[in-house]
Amino acid sequence: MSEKIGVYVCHCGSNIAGTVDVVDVARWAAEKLGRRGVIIARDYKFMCSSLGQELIEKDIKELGLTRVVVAACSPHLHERTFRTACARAGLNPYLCELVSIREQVSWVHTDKAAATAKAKAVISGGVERIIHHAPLEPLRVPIHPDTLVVGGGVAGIQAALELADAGQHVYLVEREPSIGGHMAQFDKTFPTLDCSACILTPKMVDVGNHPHITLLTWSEVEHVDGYVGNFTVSVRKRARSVNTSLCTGCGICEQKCPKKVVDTVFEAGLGQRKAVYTPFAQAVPKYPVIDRENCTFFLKGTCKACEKFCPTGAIDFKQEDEMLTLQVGNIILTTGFDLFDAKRIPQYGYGRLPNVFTSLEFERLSNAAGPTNGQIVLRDKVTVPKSVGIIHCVGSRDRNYNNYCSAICCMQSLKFAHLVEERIGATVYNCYIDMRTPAKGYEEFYQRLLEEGTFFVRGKVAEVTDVARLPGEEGKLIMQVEDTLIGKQRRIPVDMVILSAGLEPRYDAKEVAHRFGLSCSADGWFIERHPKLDPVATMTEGIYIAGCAQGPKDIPASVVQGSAAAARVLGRILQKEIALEPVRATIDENKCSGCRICNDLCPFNAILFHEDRAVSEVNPALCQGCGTCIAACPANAISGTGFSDEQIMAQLEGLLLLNLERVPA
Amino acid sequence: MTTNGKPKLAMYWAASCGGCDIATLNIHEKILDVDANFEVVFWPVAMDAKYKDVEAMEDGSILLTLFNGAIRTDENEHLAKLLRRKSKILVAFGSCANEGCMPALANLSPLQEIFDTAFSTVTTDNPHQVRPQTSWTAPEGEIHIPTLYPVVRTLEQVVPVDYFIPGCPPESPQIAAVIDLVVQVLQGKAQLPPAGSVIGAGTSTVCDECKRKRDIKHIKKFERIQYVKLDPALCILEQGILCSGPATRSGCQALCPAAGSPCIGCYGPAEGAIDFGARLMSAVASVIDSNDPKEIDQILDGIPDPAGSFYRFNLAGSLLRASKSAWESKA
Amino acid sequence: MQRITIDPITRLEGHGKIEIFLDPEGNVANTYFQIPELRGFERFCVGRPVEEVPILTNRICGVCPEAHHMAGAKAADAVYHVDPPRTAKMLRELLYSAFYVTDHTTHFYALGGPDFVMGPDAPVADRNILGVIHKVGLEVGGKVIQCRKYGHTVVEMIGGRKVHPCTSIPGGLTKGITEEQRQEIEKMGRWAIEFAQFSLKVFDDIVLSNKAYVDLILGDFYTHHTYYIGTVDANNKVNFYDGLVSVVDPEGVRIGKYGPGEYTDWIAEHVEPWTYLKFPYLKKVGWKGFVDGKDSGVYMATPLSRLNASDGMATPLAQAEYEKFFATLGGKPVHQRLATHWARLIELLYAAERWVELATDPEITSDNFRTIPTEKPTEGVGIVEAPRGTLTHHYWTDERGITTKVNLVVGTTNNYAPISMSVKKAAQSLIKKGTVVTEGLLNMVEMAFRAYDPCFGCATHTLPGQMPLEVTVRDHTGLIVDVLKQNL
Amino acid sequence: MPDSQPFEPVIIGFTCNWCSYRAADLAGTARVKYPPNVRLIRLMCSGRLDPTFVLKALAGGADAVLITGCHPGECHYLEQNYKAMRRYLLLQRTLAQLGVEPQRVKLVWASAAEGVRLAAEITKLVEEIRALGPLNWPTGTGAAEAMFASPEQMVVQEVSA
Repeated sequence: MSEKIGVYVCHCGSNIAGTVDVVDVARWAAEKLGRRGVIIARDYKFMCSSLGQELIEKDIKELGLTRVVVAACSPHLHERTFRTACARAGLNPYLCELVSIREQVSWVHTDKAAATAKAKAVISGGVERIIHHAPLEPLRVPIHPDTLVVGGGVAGIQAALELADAGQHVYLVEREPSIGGHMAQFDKTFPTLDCSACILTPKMVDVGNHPHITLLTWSEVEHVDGYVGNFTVSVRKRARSVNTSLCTGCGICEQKCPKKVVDTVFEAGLGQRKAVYTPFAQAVPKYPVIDRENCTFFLKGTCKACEKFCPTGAIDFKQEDEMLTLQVGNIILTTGFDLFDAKRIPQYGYGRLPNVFTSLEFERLSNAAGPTNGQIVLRDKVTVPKSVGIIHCVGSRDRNYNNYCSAICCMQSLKFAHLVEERIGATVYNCYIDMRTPAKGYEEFYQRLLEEGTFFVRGKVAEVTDVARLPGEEGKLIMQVEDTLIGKQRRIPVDMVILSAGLEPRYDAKEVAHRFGLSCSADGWFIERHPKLDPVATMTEGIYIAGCAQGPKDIPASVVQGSAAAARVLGRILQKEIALEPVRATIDENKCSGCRICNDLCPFNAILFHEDRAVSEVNPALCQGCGTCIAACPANAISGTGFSDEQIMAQLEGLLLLNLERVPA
Repeated sequence: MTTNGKPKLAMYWAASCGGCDIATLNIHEKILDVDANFEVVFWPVAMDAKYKDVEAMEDGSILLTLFNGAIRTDENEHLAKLLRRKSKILVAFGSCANEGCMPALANLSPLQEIFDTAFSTVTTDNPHQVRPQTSWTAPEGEIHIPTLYPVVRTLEQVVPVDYFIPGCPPESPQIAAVIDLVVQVLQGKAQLPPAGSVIGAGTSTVCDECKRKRDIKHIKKFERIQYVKLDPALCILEQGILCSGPATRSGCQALCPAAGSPCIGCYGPAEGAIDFGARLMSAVASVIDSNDPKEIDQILDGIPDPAGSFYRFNLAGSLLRASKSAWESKA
Repeated sequence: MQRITIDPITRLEGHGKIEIFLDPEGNVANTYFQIPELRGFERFCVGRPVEEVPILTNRICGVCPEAHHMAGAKAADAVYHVDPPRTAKMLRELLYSAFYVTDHTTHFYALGGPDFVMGPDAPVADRNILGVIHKVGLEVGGKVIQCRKYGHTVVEMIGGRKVHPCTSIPGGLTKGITEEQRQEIEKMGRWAIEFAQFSLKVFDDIVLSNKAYVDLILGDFYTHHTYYIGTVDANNKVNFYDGLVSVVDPEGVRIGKYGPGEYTDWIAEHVEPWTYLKFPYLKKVGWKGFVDGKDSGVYMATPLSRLNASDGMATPLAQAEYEKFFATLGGKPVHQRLATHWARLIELLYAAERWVELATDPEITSDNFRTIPTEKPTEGVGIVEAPRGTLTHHYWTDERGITTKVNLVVGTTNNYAPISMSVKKAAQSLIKKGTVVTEGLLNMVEMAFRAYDPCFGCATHTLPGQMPLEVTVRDHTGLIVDVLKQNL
Repeated sequence: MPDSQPFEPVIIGFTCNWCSYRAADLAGTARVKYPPNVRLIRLMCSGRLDPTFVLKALAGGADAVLITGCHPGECHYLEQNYKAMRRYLLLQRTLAQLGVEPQRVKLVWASAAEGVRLAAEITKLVEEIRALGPLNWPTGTGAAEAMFASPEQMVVQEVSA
């Protein structure tokens, strides 16, 4: 045994030492694994502390350690820490192995003896494994300076502008005809109540005019190839049927178009638009699109009114989808959310009881540019409600729908209450489970509402009905709710009910995640690399997430993430190249028989076959190191750095303690 | 026993079929080189020398012993240990010694079952269910036959082995090449490969020597050879016939595929492969063209005898070596 | 009681082991010929796809895998109720004939031959193939090697490989042969015929013209009066690949012929607890123990048996030799075991002639060498003549063609009982009260069964040289009083 | 282990770096408890799983093997977990012929978010194997060699025979 191995057992305060006899473990390692090359085994309160690290560095220098095994927390937490420490002491970082005896031993087990025994086995596995490690150098690949941002909501807009303003080129892809996202639909924004349009429009315009931004609306990403620094993205630019180089955005086509369509997207179904349309006045870009599903010409082959009246002849019925191929180094996904479908809670009567509205409907209702020009009225578009009920947590914090809190509903509901009172002076009842007003100025806003005289009922509404039982209920909507503060069942008659619907992942989030090589949480939101320490990066190098695509959040938080993602990307771009984990597969040509079993196993097309020499080869830059081809190679010709057969088999023997002196059975 | 100063050579067969010896004789003229360069001290099939004579020899006095056959009985084991002691270089010769070969498929069944089957066949006239006894008292006295072990083992599982020559049997040109090598070593013209090496074989797998055209693989259905007319120019596996070629060490010149039948794996695992069956299973399963467990199961029904197909030659040399029931069976 | 152990403890399924018990007077009381081997093919062929069994059973014997491959292939054909095209059958028989030529050659020059060529009591060191070569001249050695080479070349051309052929599948073969190959095969075949004739001449010059040897052959202690079986074609001529098995009694009267379907009516196997090998006998006659005669079901299946059980050879040159054979040895049936060596050479000639016959058939190069099975697999028997006796494979499968049961009656096994008898008889006639056991004597005992060219469990095949023997003489307390080795 | 103690199975678990290994970490962070019988090995992906590893574990004395990976369609490497599934299904058939009970090799999909579920699956498996009893493959316990007669008797037999 030529290796000199050091074993370092961390107490992690009492986190590990509380359940594992770390002193015994260290003693055991020194004694039992001595014949396997362990020349020193220490235990220490906090291995990850600078003192703990120095301990390792000192041993490397003084004892000439050639391998280091640290038994502490999960490698996903501190692998880098200890590898860096080894590097400082002149030991190749890949000759250091971190085995988890915290997340996978002390925190999940209670029996001290059993936990200690398992810790020993785990360390023995690490020791056997590290023997077979070889020094590795990270793989360096160049970073393409351009960036792709997918989704033109406020988060995407923010990210795009940050990058563009820093002089880096951005492709912003949006599948709707205009950018703006949900924020563009709102009237006021909490808690400051400044006008959504007023603050968003300038940013949208900047995006539209920015020299460093290529804006691709009415477009979708269809395919992504490559790896960090070198993505190749194919984007489908759907036919607008409008020649944007001729169109002035005068809007005559829209006026003249005879075909009216209910606008379920921007107007949330409350208003109508034409078959040729720009979703809203401040749309960016200003060019309209022809919605071919509804356009009379595309349905019947006649009409062409828009074409007739267009002063610049910009209408182009023959226009076809365009496929663009973009080269980018990084990608930011800001694909946003879908609103919870309130119809899924029948007892609230949405869709059945006309005067039950969703939050988004109310946003449009209260929006001066909306279908009622800001008049808060009932479905009949004339009657002004005298009393309004607002139900929080619709589809959120409810194990029948979504367990999570949608984060925005409380503040949004308070905003609604304020607007109602301000505009029409109606009585407002807010039915909430818990009032959540964590961010800057939010609690103050709540206090203000309390003073304004909004009624707050702490309770989850059981039902909204139009069946009158008590006098005064006729013709009203009755909210049946237990007021948990007074411990009474209440029936609250109102003219209008607003459902503060929760936020849900986009209906196609899983598909998109797969397309970009991400994974989704159990709830369906994109998973970040680390919930606290790395919230906008993902497991896939070079792909970042921001805004509601990552989880429910309000405008300020979305903007923050947009900026954060941009900053991360900028950092990469400035480095010009990135060092990738050298976990890669390689094929030994002398062993490769050219059987071609592996050829089609790589989803990243990293394996190519040389007809002439009849051997296969792995492109290290494309290889993501999953190891599937290694396991599949019948000739044993493919080996993997970091996860070689030798290393895994050795770890197995260690875990099973086959490396110990065999006591004859 | 006469000693003529030439290095001593022994060739021994344990539980084997004799094919290895035939293959050795099939080196034809080369056999005379053996005669010229070695004193053959022990080769039961080729000449007379008693076991006792071997015992009488000094330890390590045999330069080279080619050991074929698996370890099936206490007697095989005894001889393996004896020859190990007497030989400088012990070579596991042929599939049986290397990995058990087909007779090691007996490791799938308990020993008792093997006896019961053999002594109750349709033609067996055995009303009293007589079974052979290792020790039996004849009217004239007690007589013995060796004890069968419940599990067939490879040579290396019994004694340390210096070199491995795979194949069922090893191809004669390969044997000839090895003899050339050893002769050259004796003449100081060549070096022996590092101990533990596989010799008389290639470093890749059979596909490397197979002339059939290969493409990327997607298997939707496994076929039985009697039902398909194979395209002689294309990869057999791609035509749905389970072929061991991808996982089998090269060295045979891909004779079977060239003859229109799939490789059955007699040259054993590729360099560094620990478990032949596992490697082949992994490769074949990986290229099954379905992600639906039900469909995959239907496709796998096309491999009616996985253990027999993936461990045809290698069961004794595999990681598990035998079935649970075989391990538990007593002799 | 004294005991002599002839025990070449070399390997399990080795040459077998002979126990000779002497009575108090020192005469042979009884002998036991033990086969201490069992590999369990009947068990582990079960569960395998039946098309693989002809390849599996190859591994019963690496000396005559061709025989097992043929019997297996025919059994598998039968399992699928499929009749291979004529070309396929001819190719298989062509392969098989070429194999016969090498196998019989090997035996005559390397095994049985040396006893005659060098003389039964020539020094051991000479009594092997090299000895023969030195005596008859190097060019014989060259010829023997050449003959083996040619045979194996044909086996590889048709069977895919020299040892353990792999091309026979249910319904025919996986490949045919080209015209170029056919020409080469024919050329080699014609050479083989000359070689066979040459070999017969060698036998003539060295053995038949030497009265001592002829007396030895005709001598009583190599004689047994048993039944004989052998496969014959429609004209009752010897055939190795196909036909019916003809059975003749000790008087040479044919008591019947059976096809694969009926073998269980004719053959049964007796079990003894002191050996791993079973003793086949004629069911219709019954097992009476290790005894000669019409009432004992003991039979023999060897080249000599095939000649006894047939009405002649299907090829002209061999037919002539067939007639000379019986004329010289006093008519059918010939009971003298040593005559088997001569019979073997006659078969060698027949095999060579048949080789050329088949190689020159216009259909041999046809590409119609496969019939795809259409019927549901069930059960099937395949019988061929292995050089060492009639070889029977019997497979049962489920509807998927997975083997559910296997029965094998292997070539040499047929002769287990007669061999045991020969050994006992030789021992009795050679070991008498007061006899000093000599090496030559031991070899005579050996010759008794070497004539059968035994291949035990069809895994043992005593190649060049002879069985290393050792006699341990013990007094009745079991103390060794004398150890006598054959070599040195 | 001595018979006096109850049978505690040793189980080797193969985890995917991106999902199940993180699920195991998550279980830890959430202090979810499960029996200590499972020892985990981290692979980059379930697609790295070579049946050799499973056989090695069983032959090496493990009583069971747990294979985990991302849910179908959620593989970090897009579709490699399907390859793991294909291998698993074939391996199970072979193991059945070798007499290894199917419960002893288990495939479980667990996303990075399913710490609780993974812990539950582990607990379930441990209980199943406890009920099933030890595998004790002789090659792992060292019993293999002990079960073959010592050939010294041979010499005796050779002389007397």
